[in-house]
Amino acid sequence: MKARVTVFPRPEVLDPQGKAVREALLRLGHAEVADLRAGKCFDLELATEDHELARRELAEMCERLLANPLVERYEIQLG
Amino acid sequence: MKARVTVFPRPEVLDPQGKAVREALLRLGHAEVADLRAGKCFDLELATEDHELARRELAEMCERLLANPLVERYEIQLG
Amino acid sequence: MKCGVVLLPGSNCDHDVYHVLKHSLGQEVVYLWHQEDSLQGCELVVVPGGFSYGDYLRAGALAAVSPILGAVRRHAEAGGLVLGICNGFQILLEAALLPGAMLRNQSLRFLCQDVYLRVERQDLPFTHRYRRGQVLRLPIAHAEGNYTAPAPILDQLEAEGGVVFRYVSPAGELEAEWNVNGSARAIAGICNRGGNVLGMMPHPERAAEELLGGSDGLALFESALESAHLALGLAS
Amino acid sequence: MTALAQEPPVSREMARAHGLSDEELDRLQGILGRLPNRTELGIASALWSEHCSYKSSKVYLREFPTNGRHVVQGPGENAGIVDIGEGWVAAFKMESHNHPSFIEPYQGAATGVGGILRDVFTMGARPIALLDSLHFGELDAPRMRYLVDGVVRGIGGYGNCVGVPTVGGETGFHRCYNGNILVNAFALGLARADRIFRARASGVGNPILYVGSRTGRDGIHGATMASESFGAESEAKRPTVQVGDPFTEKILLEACLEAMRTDALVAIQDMGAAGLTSSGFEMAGRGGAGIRLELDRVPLREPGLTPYEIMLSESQERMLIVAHRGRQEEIATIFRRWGLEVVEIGEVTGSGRAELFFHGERVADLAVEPLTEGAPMYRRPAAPPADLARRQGAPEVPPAEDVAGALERLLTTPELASKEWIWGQYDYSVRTNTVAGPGGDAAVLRLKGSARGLALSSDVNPGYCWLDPRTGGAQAVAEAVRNLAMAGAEPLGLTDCLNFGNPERPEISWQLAECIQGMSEACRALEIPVVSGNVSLYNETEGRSIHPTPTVAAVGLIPEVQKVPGVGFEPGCKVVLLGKDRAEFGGSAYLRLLFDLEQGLPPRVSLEAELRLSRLMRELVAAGLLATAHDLAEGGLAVALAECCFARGVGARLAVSLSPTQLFSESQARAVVACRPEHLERLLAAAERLGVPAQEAGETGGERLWVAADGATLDVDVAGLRAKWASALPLALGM
Ligand SMILES: Nc1ncnc2c1ncn2[C@@H]1O[C@H](COP(=O)(O)OP(=O)(O)O)[C@@H](O)[C@H]1O
Ligand SMILES: [Mg+2]
Repeated sequence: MKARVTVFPRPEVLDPQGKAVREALLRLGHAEVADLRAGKCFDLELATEDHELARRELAEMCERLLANPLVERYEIQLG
Repeated sequence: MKARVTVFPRPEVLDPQGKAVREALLRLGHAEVADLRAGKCFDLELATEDHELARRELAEMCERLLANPLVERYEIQLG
Repeated sequence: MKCGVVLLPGSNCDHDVYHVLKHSLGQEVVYLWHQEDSLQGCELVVVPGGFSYGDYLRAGALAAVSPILGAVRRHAEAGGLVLGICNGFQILLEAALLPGAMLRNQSLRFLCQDVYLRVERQDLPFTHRYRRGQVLRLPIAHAEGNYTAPAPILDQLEAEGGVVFRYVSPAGELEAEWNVNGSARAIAGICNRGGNVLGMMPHPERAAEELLGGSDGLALFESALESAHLALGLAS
Repeated sequence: MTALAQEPPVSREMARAHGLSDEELDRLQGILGRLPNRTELGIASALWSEHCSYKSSKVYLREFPTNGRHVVQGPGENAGIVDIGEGWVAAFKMESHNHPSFIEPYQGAATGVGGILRDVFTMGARPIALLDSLHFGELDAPRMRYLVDGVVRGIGGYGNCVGVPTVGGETGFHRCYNGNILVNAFALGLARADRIFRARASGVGNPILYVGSRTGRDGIHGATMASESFGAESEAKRPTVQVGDPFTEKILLEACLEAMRTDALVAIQDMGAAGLTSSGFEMAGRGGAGIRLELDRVPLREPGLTPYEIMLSESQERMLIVAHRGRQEEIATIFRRWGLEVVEIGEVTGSGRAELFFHGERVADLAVEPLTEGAPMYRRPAAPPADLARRQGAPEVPPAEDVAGALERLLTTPELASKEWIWGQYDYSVRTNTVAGPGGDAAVLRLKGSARGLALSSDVNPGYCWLDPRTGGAQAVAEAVRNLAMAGAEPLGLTDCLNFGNPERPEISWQLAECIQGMSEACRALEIPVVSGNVSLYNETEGRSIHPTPTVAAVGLIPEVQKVPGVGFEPGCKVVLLGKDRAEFGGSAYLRLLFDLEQGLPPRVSLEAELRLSRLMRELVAAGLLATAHDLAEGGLAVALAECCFARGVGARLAVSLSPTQLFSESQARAVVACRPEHLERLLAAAERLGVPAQEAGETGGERLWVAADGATLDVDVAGLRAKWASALPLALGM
């Protein structure tokens, strides 16, 4: 089964990278970019077809490794 | 309008980060992770409601800044 | 005294710490391999700088789940001395041995330069050879040294006296311009509640000889060694 | 279907698309006694490429003096080696990564650093220092700011991660690089004199091991690909730029050095340009042996690579090792412990041939020697450019009416501005050996456990080389040696990177020949042999060639590293000017940067004067007489004095008997030194004894640089000018 995990800085945390990217886009003339946050994502191939199991495992992976809960939030998409 | 851009290394390009993360997950006991690729993502807020325009603008942002088309592939999701 | 330098894949300041402890200070030093689960009886453990696991994911994140960190954690919990420098600091944060997290430098660039640090506590095993308020000149070399934590955690850290070093001007003043990586409250180094675990971004091991441009970092190692001796004396 | 049967037949068109001329294909056919198959054609074209075979430059490279009392290993191995005494040697080399960096600056520059590090550690030497020599176009040229940013990030990204300090380099800007930037990387490592490794396969039956990253389709020769028609489905197979992984490199480095401490290793070679092809053939060729490889055992990143692709892939962070038969497990254990893959992919044979198999099928069979030693060699027609006389015609030199203004304008050009924005992104202090990092003259490293040190400097002035390649070549060597001398170092050896245009054009071949002549003369006179180097030709876009750019990186030994003076003035010292000014402005920064004029003969290079200056400097440093030493280069005396003031924010009050314009003249073999007043007499006496013109010029101190010249006075506030100089580059870059 395929899964995608996305990890973003928490809204209250400074996102210097997102800010810099947005500024660069503005400089390139993309004035329509009102806001931008920069994050990470992971595409996984899981050796299981059990959605519930997959979701549980992925949540654990995120808590323990893929995200730093202190400053980041994660999202899990299956399929 | 909200949009999300995800950027991954092209399949034929080395993804040392994905490899290292997968190995750490295996060490943590997540044997079910058969494959993992690591990428970047951007959540944008665009000051337009025109889907076609947004898509065009985003594609240009990707080609020019958000991704390096030589080694990376991008994906655009709207809404 | 027996000192250990943790060796993770991608550590690159391991030799530098080894050199200071062994050749400048004449201590017994061993390397501690990342896959081992024992500190071989070391009293002072240093997690050195570098790019463990290539800094992939988040600096320090992958190292924090390696077997040796389990042993380091037990040592720390038992009151043993642990010093994390640069990437070592990032690892201690990721391992939750110290509170907080690192973001990329405000400039989003790798910074290699000297900085000025104010010693906020001199009553710690690592700092008792300094004076409180003393200004040190030490080098930094990092891309992710922008320390952060939610405000309540920062408040608690301050209240408990966990802030050990802050980035300041050469005159010892808190000024934004001298907080080069943008750290919250200009924090450059912190300790745990027991004061036995210290993490810091600047490199004391690179400032331990006048020939290399300064020796303000040497006293940090001397303090630690002396404390460990004292602790040993008390225990026996 | 077998691998061979799937290959399209070889034709002249296919050979040409591989960069082989019709004559070269005939030559290859003659060697084989038959038509090559496509895999063999690919291999031969890689081996006979300019990059691997040096076919257009070899005849000239023979001019270089390569022997000397310190030389342990001259050109021909992965890196040159010099003896630094006390049982230690230094291995070093420089290499270009120009083209990849122009396409993808971050990865191009990063993999350039990776490659040069591997060249050094394959010799058994632990890398301790990097230099980068960069030549960019005008910042307003298309993509140029992006290129500068990417290259600098790439060099830092790789070197910082591996943990080898980048301790110096040089950075130039000129429109001739608008379409073809230069990225030259130098690495130096240390080894015990009795633990040097070479890349010479030997011992019939010894196993050949593949270690490191897996093989992917990266960097497979673009020319080859152009010969095939691409369908939509082969889109994914397009050659990609090489992507570096410094983390794997660091591990590979540690594992290799550890494996080398066993005696189980016979030879080791990194897979650089042309990957498995060049590493396999070079190792066999140097050892006079043969090799047999089972290509289906090569670890792959993705399935489906053909033998052709496997042989030509330029995937990074890979090594080929010959082990003693029966001891390969010892080596494999070490690599596995470091988390690296090790596979036995073949063995050394006595056949003198490279025999390649794929699932049992023989896919290539080539005699090694005729393809390596016997590669084509050309002495291409050479002739000076038609406009040489005009180029060299004496320029009209506008007088400097406003000296302070001229100085400020010079110091705020990207060319002469502070390069701290660049080197501040490099870790220059890791490994705790850096006594003098970037920002001065030579970089200075201490040698742990010794009183001694090493000095490193990379130099070239492309403008001089364009006006007169012979003088320019000599000047590059002279300047590098002069920079070493400022640290009191004795020259041990040098490496070079010869960046030129298309050698099939007579004026380019002429430039190459002349530069090498000039460099060789200087090397002989200054007693510094060439121990390694690299040639990068075809640096041109749309028929416009770069200036000839023979980058030189020199290495010297400092007897007592404690005594090395800095470039910064300290208050209360006497300033002495060494050397003689001749009002030389051809190719000067003054004419080029202020008046957009590149004309005239470059400053004369007197190798005798350089030698005398070097001797004097070494004596003065050894005697501990100097507080400050800085040589004069681009921008002449005025710029050098400003730099001396900037380093510590200390001014000076001086008087010189020169015209104001002459403050910017670039006569060679000159330096500014400063000493405590009580040492002045000894300093002047030594200069007189060694035949170096010396002029006491005044004193250091205060907050202004004040220089009375004939008829005008330069008077500037050091801090104010320093701030402009320091911020000029990031400002110009918009960063
Ligand atoms: N790309 C670079 N990387 C590292 N250091 C650099 C780079 N460019 C310039 N520098 C440093 O800046 C200083 C001035 O460079 P340069 O003007 O070329 O010196 P010099 O004229 O003495 O050869 C030197 O210390 C040099 O090492
Ligand atoms: Mg110089």
